[in-house]
Amino acid sequence: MIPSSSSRRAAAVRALSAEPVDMAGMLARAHHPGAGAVVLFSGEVRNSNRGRAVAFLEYEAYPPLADKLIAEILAVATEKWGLHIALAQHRVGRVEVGDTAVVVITASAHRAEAYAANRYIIDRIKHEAPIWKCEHYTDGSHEWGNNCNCHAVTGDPSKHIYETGH
Amino acid sequence: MIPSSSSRRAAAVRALSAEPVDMAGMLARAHHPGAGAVVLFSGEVRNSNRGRAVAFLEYEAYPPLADKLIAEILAVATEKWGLHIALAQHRVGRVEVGDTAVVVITASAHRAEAYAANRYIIDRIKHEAPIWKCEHYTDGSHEWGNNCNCHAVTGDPSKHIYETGH
Amino acid sequence: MKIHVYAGLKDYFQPEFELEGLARNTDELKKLLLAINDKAGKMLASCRFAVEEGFIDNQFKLNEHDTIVIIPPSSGG
Amino acid sequence: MKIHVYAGLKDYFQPEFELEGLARNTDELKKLLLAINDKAGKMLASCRFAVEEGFIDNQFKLNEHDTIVIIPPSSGG
Repeated sequence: MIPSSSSRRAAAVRALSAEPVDMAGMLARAHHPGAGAVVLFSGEVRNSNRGRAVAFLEYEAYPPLADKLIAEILAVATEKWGLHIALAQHRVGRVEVGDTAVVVITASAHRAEAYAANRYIIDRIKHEAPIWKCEHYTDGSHEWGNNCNCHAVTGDPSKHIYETGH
Repeated sequence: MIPSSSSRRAAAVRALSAEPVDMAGMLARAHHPGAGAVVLFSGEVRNSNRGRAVAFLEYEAYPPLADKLIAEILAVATEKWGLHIALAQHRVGRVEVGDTAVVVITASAHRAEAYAANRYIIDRIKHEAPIWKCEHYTDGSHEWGNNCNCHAVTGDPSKHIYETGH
Repeated sequence: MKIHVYAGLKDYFQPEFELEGLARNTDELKKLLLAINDKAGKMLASCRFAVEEGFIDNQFKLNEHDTIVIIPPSSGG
Repeated sequence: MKIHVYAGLKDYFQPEFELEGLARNTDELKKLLLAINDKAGKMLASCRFAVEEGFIDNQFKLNEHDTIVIIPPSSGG
């Protein structure tokens, strides 16, 4: 339907955004006449984490490297699963409970590839991208998140463990 | 954020729709303060299938049973994966290339469950729901689809084989 | 008894028709349908049967006021 | 050399500062950082280092005009 190449459309989505994610806009870019399956993942801010009541999150990133790494992850996934479309965007700044912190969209001819690639992309972004969340709690305190703890097992901050085995 | 229960919200989405799927509207219903992960699958009409150029599809359903079965599949998935939200809608009537034929949305605390449940729901809908597509080709001919061929292996039209092993 | 057929079955039967003769179960129903169109055998072997919103098997006792829905393999999605 | 730190590392160091003394590689850099705050050892062991948009390892030869970015474990998503 849309004549531009998927890579050109992908390039139009910024990897980091200080504004709320435009999910409808991203989905509208995710149609492709050869794609029978589109999978979207939205990571949203929960109202509690490890038993503490969360007021909001604040994300910080190191943009030069985050941009490059996310583009690279999307390119690897596109190649590996033959995707027609791969898009991702992560919020920086303050994100409220119930709002989207990160979106990944994949589109492929058949559904197995779109699901697998989508999971691969979000797993790698969460483990590897230089993006950090600070949890602000309803009691006024805050704490920096520490999701990726792979180095405690691998002994190397650049080696990660993925439960889906990719 | 939204006080109504997920089951009430789920009930507000019709399993079958003769109108285009309102994906943005469905996504807007899919936020839950306890859900950190939302996964959406959109099954879209491709411009070719098995080497033939597709002009459009036409879906037929047996509504009393399709409604009941889809509600049942969503309930089983909700229970099995502890979902906060599970929604599905399938088109009936004419659907153009690039348009959405079926949408499944799942929301859960963590992402593994939202992905697995989403895949489970779409797999079961495709194999079991009394919904049929007729492919209309650009040469003017048409053919009824025959996606589920499990009976050829299981010897029983009500026994299905799922690649993800659920 | 009333018969409703869907999708590819419409290449073999009218979408809705009144069946001549009584079928007491789905095996008997298949025989009566094959008497109408003997090319439908392979297709019918892949179909499920339903009355109202429930699937039925050959144990289900049909009666003459039932509307029986014949359900080809799904091809949704 | 300039140092930029992020996230939890800001509990141990200023976000941006000029490092006294020259570190020729990341191992030497870690030692200089521990001299500033010896409580940061466990945290630093989990960090990666970058110059511009590339990760670097201990083989990478640092020079005094580099800005070195210290990257704690990711907690995006």
